Amino acid sequence: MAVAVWVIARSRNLFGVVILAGIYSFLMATVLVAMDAVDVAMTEASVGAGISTVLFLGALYLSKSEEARPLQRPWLPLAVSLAVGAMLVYGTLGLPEFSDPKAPIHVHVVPRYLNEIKTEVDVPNVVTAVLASYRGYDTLGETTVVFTAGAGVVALLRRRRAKAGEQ
Amino acid sequence: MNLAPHLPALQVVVPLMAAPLTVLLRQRDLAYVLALIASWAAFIISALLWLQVEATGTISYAIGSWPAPWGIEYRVDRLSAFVLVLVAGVAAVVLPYSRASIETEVPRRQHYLFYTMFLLCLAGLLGITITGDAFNIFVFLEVSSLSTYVLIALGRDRRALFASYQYLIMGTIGATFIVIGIGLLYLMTGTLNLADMGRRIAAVQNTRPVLAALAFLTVGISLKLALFPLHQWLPNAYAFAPSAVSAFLAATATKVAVYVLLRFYYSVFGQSQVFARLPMQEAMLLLALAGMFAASAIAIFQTDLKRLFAYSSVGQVGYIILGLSFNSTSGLTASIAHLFNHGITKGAIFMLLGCVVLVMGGTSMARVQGLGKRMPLTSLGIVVCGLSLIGVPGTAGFVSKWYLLLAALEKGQWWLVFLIVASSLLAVAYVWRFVEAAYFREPRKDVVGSGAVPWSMGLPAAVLVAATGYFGLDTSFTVGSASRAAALLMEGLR
Amino acid sequence: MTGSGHFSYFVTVFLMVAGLFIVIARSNLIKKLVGLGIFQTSVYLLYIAPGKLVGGTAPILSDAFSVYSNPLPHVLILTAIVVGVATLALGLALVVRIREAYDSIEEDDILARDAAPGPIEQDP
Amino acid sequence: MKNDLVLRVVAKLLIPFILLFALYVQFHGDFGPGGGFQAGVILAAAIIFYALIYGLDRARRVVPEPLVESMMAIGVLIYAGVGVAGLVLGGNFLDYFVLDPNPVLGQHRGIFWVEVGVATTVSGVMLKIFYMFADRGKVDE
Repeated sequence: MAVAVWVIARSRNLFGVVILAGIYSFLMATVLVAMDAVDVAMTEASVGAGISTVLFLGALYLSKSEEARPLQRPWLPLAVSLAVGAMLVYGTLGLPEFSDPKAPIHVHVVPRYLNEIKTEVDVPNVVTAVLASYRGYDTLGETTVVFTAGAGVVALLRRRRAKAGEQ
Repeated sequence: MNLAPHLPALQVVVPLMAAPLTVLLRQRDLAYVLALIASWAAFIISALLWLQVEATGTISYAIGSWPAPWGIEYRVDRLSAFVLVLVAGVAAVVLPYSRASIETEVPRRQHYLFYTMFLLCLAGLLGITITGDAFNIFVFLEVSSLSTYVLIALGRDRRALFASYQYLIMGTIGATFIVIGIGLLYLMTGTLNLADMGRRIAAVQNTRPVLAALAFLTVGISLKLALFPLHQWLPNAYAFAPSAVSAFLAATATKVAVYVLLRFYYSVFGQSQVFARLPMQEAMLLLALAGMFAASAIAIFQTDLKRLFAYSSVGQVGYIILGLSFNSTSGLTASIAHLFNHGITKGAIFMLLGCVVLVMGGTSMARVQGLGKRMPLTSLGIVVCGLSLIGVPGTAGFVSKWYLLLAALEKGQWWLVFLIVASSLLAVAYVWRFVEAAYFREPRKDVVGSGAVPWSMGLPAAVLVAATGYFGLDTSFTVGSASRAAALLMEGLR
Repeated sequence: MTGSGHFSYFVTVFLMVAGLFIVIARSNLIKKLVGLGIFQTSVYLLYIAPGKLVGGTAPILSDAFSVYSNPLPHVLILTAIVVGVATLALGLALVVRIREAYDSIEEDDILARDAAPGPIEQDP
Repeated sequence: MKNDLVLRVVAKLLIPFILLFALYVQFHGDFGPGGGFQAGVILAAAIIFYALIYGLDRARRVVPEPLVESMMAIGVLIYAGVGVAGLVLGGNFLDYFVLDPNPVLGQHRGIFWVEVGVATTVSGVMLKIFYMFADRGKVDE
């Protein structure tokens, strides 16, 4: 994954970049499976490697596929990103260890999902149950976001009868 | 069926469901009527909620009947009820205005989608304000952001597209920062409910992740509220968006971001010792002052009125953050009151500028020369709102600045009093630029205005201008609500 | 506090720095969106990794297992992925429109083209 | 690609299976990974595949644009409608317990309809975005 990201940052061929981004998504999905997040992995594979790539290629087809200029003056952005990274390192060093069953996220809130689900919802896939029922409102928001994007793309890309919109 | 206990859910669901209906109708007049009904319903609901909260205190509503830390909770307290009234109220005024305004600024076929986006943006902003769940804030933040990007890009100038793109990049970075912050908090407390988080955070032993979360949330939200120096997206976005959109966003979007900041600071981090250990107050104070002076100074040199007042917004956000940095009840009162007062003032200004765009074709200094004769009422309105931005007694802006001064005095910081007055002089300078062009110059020969302002635009704008004056004289609603909300927030700290 | 206990966090940080760097440093509009995607993906790991329990299985209940990984982060990240792709679609639509209006997708070019205002917009 | 016989035959064979798989993912989401979002994506992918092989116009005839645009809206309405149904039947918003005399069955029913709503919106939006991008390209040439 690191290699893919490194090449993405360096390369100026946008086509290659997009394909690499797709591969990167697949690798990410693999990692997610290893983390037991099968639902997320499935979504990441279909969204990251599937939809995103198609969208990118579509957009590339409509524009140029070569980045005009090589990187210039990268030091300020690099400093900003590294500062943000340092902040995150600082924060994560205090987080519970990997796979610590006593971490707060494993002892609070979640046990009810895992233990009571049989009597309350009775759906074996806990992710589905939490997604659609316990936190169903988030998912309504998510659906609304998708709808917003769809209607937004229509608003932006629908052909106008005359090109009189611009000054 | 009794609807009263379900008002919190309906507050968001009404505009949210009206939005897809407008797409199904596909017809701009029907869409307009529907949007009008939905936004007025939202306003009435927010008013009822405000009354209910004032009478009985915080309302909690469990969505899906799942109790709080497991399900998502809607939580209306004094602060959120106040912000709800502001957002829904401005939307109810801007929507009738938008019909005539977008006529010239947005292609006809897209009108119904304009209303869809407007409703979604409204639902998103209301959803952020009313929810008591950290991740739900992010979801509705994205609903409002995505619709905002589209609304801005509907502007007729091609620069609107690029402004929208820049906002999309900055906004998404901000939102991702917020997600990282929420994630760190979740990892340390195991909960996503804000109130629960606030209770459990006090017991967290290792405070480093909490510090990092504070930093990420602050930066992320500051991007959204355009705190200097993270404001770069705002002037272009406001300047090139359709006028109705500028008015709505200027009055509400940054204000809701301020609300989120207050919510995290006082309801979540308030309980932790982290807050006391950091020089947050000093940092906020510096940024606020930098914003007040730098942005106001930049505003003076703008050649376009929309951009001028957009920079003025960045400066005014500085006052709000300044009040916050005092970390006292009176400082917060000033902040919350200014949030409301500045919201309606800026809303009114951008609505009036929309009228100018309609008649004069633009808002550059060259076009508004001699506007005092050409459009006397509109010019007068802009001047009144300008006085409110400066903080002249008798206007809404004066009230909140007065409380800000009192809060500074309470801290015994005389130099701050001096600085607040000095920055108001900068506001005098940029408002004067308009006055000079509109009243002391002859209209340019090459600028020909056409038509008059339709009443559907003039009346809503007049309502907001009148409100700017009214809340300058009668402060029982604004300062009253603000001080009670501030007291509630400070209580959370103890 | 060992290095291995926090390895997953370091991966997250690396991805995040790289993504953010691409967004800020590159001038090409599409490249920026790719970077934005990587930046967002890094957050997925931040949420998901701590939810994993060694010896646990995916949170699909059955009688054969008793230890499950934490499902709540999965739910949140599902939402985050969807939001991410929605943003991406909108961003790309904007890029397409920008290219039509400016005939360029380079930030510098676009800024240069807007620098010269029309005659009437200038200050007299 | 439009005239390639092999592609056409393969597509004809494959598309029903893709659609079937989408339905499987949709309704099996309770037991295994999957759910409305993934199903919606697969559904849209099947039709995009069809459009790539047989051309945009034929795809438009099978799945016309107004239908797609309505799907985007209807999905959200189904979802929110389930919520309102909870309200009407005396519960809170999005309360599935009241959807059936047996609360657990009510949960099942709620989740089912909610997932249908998600799938409808997602597939509608994906298709619409595809149509939009494809349209822009065609006139540009």
